[in-house]
Amino acid sequence: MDNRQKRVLIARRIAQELKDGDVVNLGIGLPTMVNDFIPPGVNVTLQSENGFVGLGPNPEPGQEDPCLVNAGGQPVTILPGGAFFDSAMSFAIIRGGHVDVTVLGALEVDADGNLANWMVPGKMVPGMGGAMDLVVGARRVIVATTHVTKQGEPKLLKKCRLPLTATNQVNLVVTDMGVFEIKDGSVIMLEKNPEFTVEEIQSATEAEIVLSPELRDMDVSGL
Amino acid sequence: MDNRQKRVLIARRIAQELKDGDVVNLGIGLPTMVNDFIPPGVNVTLQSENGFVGLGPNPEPGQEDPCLVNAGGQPVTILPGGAFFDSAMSFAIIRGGHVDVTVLGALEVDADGNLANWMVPGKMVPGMGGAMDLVVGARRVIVATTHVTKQGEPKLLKKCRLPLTATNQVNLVVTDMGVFEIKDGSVIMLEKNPEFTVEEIQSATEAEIVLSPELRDMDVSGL
Amino acid sequence: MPKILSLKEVVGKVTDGSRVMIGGFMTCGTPVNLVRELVKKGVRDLTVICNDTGLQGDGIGMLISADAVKHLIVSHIGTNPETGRKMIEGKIQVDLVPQGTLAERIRCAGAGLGGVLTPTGVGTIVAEGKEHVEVDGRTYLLEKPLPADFALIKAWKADRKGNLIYRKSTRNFNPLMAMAADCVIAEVEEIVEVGEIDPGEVVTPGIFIDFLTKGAN
Amino acid sequence: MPKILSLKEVVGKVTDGSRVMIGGFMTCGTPVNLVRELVKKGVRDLTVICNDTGLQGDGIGMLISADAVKHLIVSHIGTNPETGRKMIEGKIQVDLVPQGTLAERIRCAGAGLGGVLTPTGVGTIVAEGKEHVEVDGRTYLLEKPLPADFALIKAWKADRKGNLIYRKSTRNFNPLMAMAADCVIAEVEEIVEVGEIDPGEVVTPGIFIDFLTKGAN
Repeated sequence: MDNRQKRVLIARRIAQELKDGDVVNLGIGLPTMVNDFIPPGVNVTLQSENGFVGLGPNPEPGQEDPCLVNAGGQPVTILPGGAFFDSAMSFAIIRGGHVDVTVLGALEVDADGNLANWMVPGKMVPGMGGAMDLVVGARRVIVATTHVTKQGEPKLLKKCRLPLTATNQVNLVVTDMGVFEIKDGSVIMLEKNPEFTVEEIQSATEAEIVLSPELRDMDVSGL
Repeated sequence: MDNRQKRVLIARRIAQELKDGDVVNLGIGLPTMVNDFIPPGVNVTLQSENGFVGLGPNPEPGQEDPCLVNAGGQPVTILPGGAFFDSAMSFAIIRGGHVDVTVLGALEVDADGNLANWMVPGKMVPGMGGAMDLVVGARRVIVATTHVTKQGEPKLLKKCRLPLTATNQVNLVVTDMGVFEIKDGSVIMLEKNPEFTVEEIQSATEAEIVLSPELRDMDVSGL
Repeated sequence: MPKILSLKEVVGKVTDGSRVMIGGFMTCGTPVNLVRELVKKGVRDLTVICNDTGLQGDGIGMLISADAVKHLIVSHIGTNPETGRKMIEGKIQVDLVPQGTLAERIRCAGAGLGGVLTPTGVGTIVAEGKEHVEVDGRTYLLEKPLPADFALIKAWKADRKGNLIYRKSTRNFNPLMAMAADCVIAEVEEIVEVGEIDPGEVVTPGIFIDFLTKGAN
Repeated sequence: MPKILSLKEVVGKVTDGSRVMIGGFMTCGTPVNLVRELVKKGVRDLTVICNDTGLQGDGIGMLISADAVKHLIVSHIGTNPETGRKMIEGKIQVDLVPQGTLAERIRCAGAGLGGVLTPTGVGTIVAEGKEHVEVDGRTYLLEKPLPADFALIKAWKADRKGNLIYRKSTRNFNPLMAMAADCVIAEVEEIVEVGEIDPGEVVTPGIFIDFLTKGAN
């Protein structure tokens, strides 16, 4: 599976988690791709933490409006029925539990649902932006990440080593190897990529994987 | 001086305290009358704590709009250049020091600038409404009150006995007997009603009155 | 998307003993049709969070007259003498909260905050039993969130996504309460199609609204 | 009523060493003409409170490139590598604040609150040295007000009373900063007569604004 296929696999699988009517915040990068795979009949409202709900598709080339950008600063559109607001309202929505699902990337995530995704001391200190509020505030936190780093190191750990974004907040981790529920200190594999054995997945994972009694295969068709 | 004349004297004198550009909140009753005496050339913006700035004159009979009322629930108007907002913004304005002057009535006020104007235990418990926020938040607190109660009891005390609205916040007290600055625990008479002697005023006042070196007469003409 | 129900249907959601926020300031911006319907339903033992209890028999005063309220969290009751009488008779427990503090406590509940520090009430009976916190040499009271089971709010127009705009001074507590309750019911004068309210004009985003119902002004 | 001044005149108010809030999110809603003029003036040693430092040489990035900033209070610097470099070199002190906390701290300063309790940052390095307060069994951080000497904000239209409306997603921190500084300077694209902005449409009431200046979009 190439990198593009891995990303599609992850984004497409996460899209299945969204329910009709959900208010959803998608992080920059891979999480943003989730929007391309939302099943027909499922209408979600996308929140953009810089100040609106009703995030729409990307603008046609030449139609970009510098006064309408997403949380990554990229020109976007707003759908009819959307609403603009200021940053205090935006984070009231986020922290107040009015976002049903947030999807974010990870540098590390662990069996206690801790997440580290905002800095590598001495290397990369971009700042947390809205990530800490999103992870604490959203009702459901889904991590979208490749299973291992570019160097092949596990990202799903016993205990995060990098500075945390938040503690005990992650509910689900979706990678190119499987779908993992984080619950009461356990990493429960709900689905596995059929291209890998359980042993292969465990060896790419520092945390101990518990198999769900209903463990099934991820849909890897048509990537 | 009859009751109407006393009220005009007080309201007219307080109006002299307002400066061009001030944001002002006037309490219900006597304080509201201040608006009728603002000198020409002095433009103030009136704030209504139920949710707007730019309070205008009373509507013509028949022109009342039930969706536009003041803090007493009475139909009012809004001037061009006014703005509506919710209660959180209204009290952010009040508590945040964005109101330059508030004018309120008093049951009791004392030499430490304490004010009691919201309840008489066992008799009258209307609630504080916005008064506590106004007295704490406005940059300048002016009390508008008759000098004594209907029973002839002093209202300007050594120490308030009724439950307080706020502590150490009153800057100026204007009554039908004089104008009193409250400063560092002293009640300094800046102006006196020429119809009374200093002794008569002191005998109607429980707090000890200090005479300002610039003590002058209140203007009691044309009431 | 909020469900659109009749006044009667939507009031059916509110059960005896619920904690209910109701918008408005002296009946201006109060969802009077919802309140009237609540009274008709004969609901009992409500805890009501609101700025004031309107006038005797009008606005939230209708609930007071109907003996539907056991506990009031409110900034002012002076305009409805019946509330004061029932308080003195011990029929209604009344907690008085400064108006700005009431607004912030409701906002905290909606905004996921654990409380705010306010200078309002320091040195008064409002401060009794509350934590005092000093910040940069000034003393503040810690005031805690005030959530509710239901918010009954009143707006002018809604689109079908629940985005709300308000008439003039009717906003007051309505936009704050819209964020702070598990179930938010908005009484509106008009329901328009999606797209008819510009995203820049919206005061209350529709994501907060569970039910819409129409009530005449 | 705010005074209407040229960009150059109004920027003359801002002195070396000032604490300045600047609106915008990744240059969207940043008063770029005011920022450019500040750089021209050669102002030094600013403490800047803002969401991010824009792009290298663009938006607030212009102040970073000009070495005008000694202290940054900010939620994100990742889009401007120059800020990161200058931080590592010790030329700029950077305090990172979660975006929602930054918004609330600015709001506290404008709203006369001594702080808020937020769950954001508990258990992270953001919590270090901060007071932890438990409310109803949940742990919160006490986050304190963040005031400033100046706020430089950007809006679409102002009327002559300073009432502001914003374009699309340019609001972000601007309405909050408008409340939180001793001197508030608004860069707007258009100044219209009093009465041309309806009181119900106003996002930032004019009472907060000290100076208006025109800057092209």
